[in-house]
Amino acid sequence: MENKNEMQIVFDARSENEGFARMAVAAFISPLNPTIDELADVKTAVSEAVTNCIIHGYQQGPGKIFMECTVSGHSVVIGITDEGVGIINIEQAMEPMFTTKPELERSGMGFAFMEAFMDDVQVFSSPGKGTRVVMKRQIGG
Amino acid sequence: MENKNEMQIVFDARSENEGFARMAVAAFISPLNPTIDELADVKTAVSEAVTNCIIHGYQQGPGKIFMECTVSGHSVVIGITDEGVGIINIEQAMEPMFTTKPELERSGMGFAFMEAFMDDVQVFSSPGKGTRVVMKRQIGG
Amino acid sequence: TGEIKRFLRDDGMIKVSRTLKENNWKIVQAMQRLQNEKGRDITIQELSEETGLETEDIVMAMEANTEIDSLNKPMNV
Ligand SMILES: Nc1ncnc2c1ncn2[C@@H]1O[C@H](COP(=O)(O)OP(=O)(O)O)[C@@H](O)[C@H]1O
Ligand SMILES: Nc1ncnc2c1ncn2[C@@H]1O[C@H](COP(=O)(O)OP(=O)(O)O)[C@@H](O)[C@H]1O
Ligand SMILES: [Mg+2]
Ligand SMILES: [Mg+2]
Repeated sequence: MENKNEMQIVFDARSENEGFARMAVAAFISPLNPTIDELADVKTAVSEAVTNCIIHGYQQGPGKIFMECTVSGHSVVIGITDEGVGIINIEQAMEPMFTTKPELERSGMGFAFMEAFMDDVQVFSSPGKGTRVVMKRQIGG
Repeated sequence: MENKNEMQIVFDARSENEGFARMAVAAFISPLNPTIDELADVKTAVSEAVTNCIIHGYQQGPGKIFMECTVSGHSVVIGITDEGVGIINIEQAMEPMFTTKPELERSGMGFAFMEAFMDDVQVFSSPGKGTRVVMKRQIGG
Repeated sequence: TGEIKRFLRDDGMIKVSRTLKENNWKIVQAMQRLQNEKGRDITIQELSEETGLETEDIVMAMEANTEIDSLNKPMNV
């Protein structure tokens, strides 16, 4: 692929849409000819970010999730944004094992997984306004 | 699924995104537990509509395609819109075998396929402004 | 309506897709074969060539797989 290819998706913050978000990104990047591992990595990172919007951002209540994906050359950039409660202390939130919902599965490892599976992860947030995660990954080259 | 579930996608009018659009809809409706045939039908209809935006709407030049999908109960509504050249005579365009690009494969059968595979197809268009196709299908019940 | 569909399927214009389960089995086997042969992670294109499945069907089958995986995961890890 020579030049930039872009998509944006807006979808309801419901757990049944987690699979949709993951598949949509997988389908969008598959013309890059990723390896099976690369595809699995990106899907895991997307799942974690989307789950966070649903569970933390919107506290499992209604809301919209905004996802964009840009492919240029072999580089993939994925942005996932909610307009939920936001994060007060981003640095602390990103620490492995830190969670405000200890009752959940895999507690506190979401950001750690995103960082492990992607080349770069940035988190932006305003309490009361929402949270945006931007993740990058080099694919197939 | 009790209540409404919605998504909207904006993507570049490139033929490599046809598969993405098809898959995104398939993934979005899969919580309805469609049969393989239902899934194939909807995917074919989406492909035809998206191909039309790329080939006719934007004449294979750059542009954005807007797609929404709403699921409520067992009903699926899909809207696919371009801001391309538009259609002067919609009735004629929808006739089986009518095409303004006779060199293409499956000439003139795109709308016929959409009508065959979906329960309802409506086309709205303004010459010079663009075209919108809204398709409905009852899935799994 | 039924006629158009039947015509298209008989004509091979619409690929009658195998079930996800069948695809999955094919993919898992092809992956092992290719991985042994090449000694590295396999691309989706290679899997597509090896199995004769569209990359779309491979993405679908992999997704079905992850759902099964996560169902098998113990709840309190
Ligand atoms: N989208 C978000 N909106 C609000 N808070 C968030 C969001 N994402 C993460 N957080 C905060 O960061 C913490 C750590 O997130 P994470 O590493 O994914 O672990 P976990 O989801 O298991 O708690 C969460 O417990 C939550 O407090
Ligand atoms: N999105 C669109 N924008 C402009 N014209 C369109 C669009 N979709 C369809 N048309 C017109 O309708 C005709 C019939 O479309 P279709 O039934 O899909 O057949 P085909 O694509 O093979 O021409 C096209 O040849 C074109 O003139
Ligand atoms: Mg998390
Ligand atoms: Mg057509």
